[in-house]
Amino acid sequence: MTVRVQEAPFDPGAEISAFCSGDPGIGGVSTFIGLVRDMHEGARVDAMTLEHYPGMTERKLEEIEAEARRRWPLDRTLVIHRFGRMLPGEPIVLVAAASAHRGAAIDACTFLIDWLKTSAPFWKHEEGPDGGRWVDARESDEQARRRWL
Amino acid sequence: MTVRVQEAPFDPGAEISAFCSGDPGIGGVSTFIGLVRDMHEGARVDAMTLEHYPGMTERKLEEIEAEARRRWPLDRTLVIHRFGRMLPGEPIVLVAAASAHRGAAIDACTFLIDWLKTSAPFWKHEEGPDGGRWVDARESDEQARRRWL
Amino acid sequence: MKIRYFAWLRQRTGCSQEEVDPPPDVTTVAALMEWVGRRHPRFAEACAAKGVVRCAINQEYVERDATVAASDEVAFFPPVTGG
Amino acid sequence: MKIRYFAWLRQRTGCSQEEVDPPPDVTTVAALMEWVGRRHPRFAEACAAKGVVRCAINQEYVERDATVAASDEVAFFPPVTGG
Repeated sequence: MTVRVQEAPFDPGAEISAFCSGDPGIGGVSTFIGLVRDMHEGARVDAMTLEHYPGMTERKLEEIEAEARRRWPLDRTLVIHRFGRMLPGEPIVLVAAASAHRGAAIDACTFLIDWLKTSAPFWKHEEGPDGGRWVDARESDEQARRRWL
Repeated sequence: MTVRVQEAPFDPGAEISAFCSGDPGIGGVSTFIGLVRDMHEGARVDAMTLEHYPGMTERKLEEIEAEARRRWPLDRTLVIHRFGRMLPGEPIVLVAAASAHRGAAIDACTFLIDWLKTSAPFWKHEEGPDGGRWVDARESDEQARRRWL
Repeated sequence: MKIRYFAWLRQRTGCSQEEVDPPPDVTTVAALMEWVGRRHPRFAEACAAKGVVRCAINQEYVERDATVAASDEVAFFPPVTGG
Repeated sequence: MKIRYFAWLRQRTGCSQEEVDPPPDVTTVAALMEWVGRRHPRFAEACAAKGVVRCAINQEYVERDATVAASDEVAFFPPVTGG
């Protein structure tokens, strides 16, 4: 059970290889990686800055992870989320869940990212050719969260 | 769009890092990794050998991947499946799907592994303290497949 | 009382956090938002739009009717957009 | 006609593949399974258990009523367990 909130870039592959290793009871690992896109709603994105609420962010991510572990029999969970400025193509977030069976791993991973999207205090600010703009919350993210209520 | 059926071990992290790189249009990558467990239905597993049907395996995996790409707007897909003898903790299979948005990536990845489990011609043979045994197909895998019909 | 502002609400108040001492009748989030709106007119504008300003007290999400105390850390921010 | 056997069906026939020349009235998978069962009694036992023997012709899954031809590659195997 690990939560990391960091400004530094991370290598999703290296994290996932470590996550998969060392426990032969794990039969399935499900992961999701969110990356900075170079386009958003038809506009070019040159860079993105993620603002967050230090302290509350960690607290919320730990709550989300604890909730996933209450709901599914998980051997391991991992959440890494960056803040600060990043460029298109860079990973923003990695969530991973490991279980003896794939159903639990997949559902827990989907739950983690859906729940994180709507409750971890992060705010995206994009820079593009017309200057900067704050990204609006999406109704589809709220809908994805409600699947788990 | 890549399918690899191979006897050699692979490093899931290295594969995933490469899969995530080089296309800043990708916003979300969903992956599933299946690993050899050291226990199965209460019995110790010392090693597992995957038999397959060369030729038909590749054909079926390519069909599965093509079907995923028909159903969701995917930028990339990847399926790596090993055959031959492997030890607990070793990765057996990696599936990955990349899309602009996370919903498509997650659904496609889940579809790929559910469909693969029930239609790619592989057969697991486990070695344990009481000798070898062929793994039975699971009804839950059929149920997982039927979600996508 | 410490108040923190995030994202574009921070840009509207012009500060990321401030120590304030609201009058004793400011006991709820709703009352505090009104009071803060008088200090920062552009914050009041944002509050007029429904569902746009979220609040946390001591790093837990709360609704408008939650009670605020002088020792609290209160935060105002728009809907979250991480992940 | 080439017939391939996989997993524990292969162990029952004792061979992974064989070239066979069934009589002309063997035109369906069902008829071929009966005919193969006479060559390999332990294959016939497996066929008696419902839903256990799957068939592919030229690497496509088929049902019992599918037509087989002399030029086909036919495969028999138990339900798949990969992934």
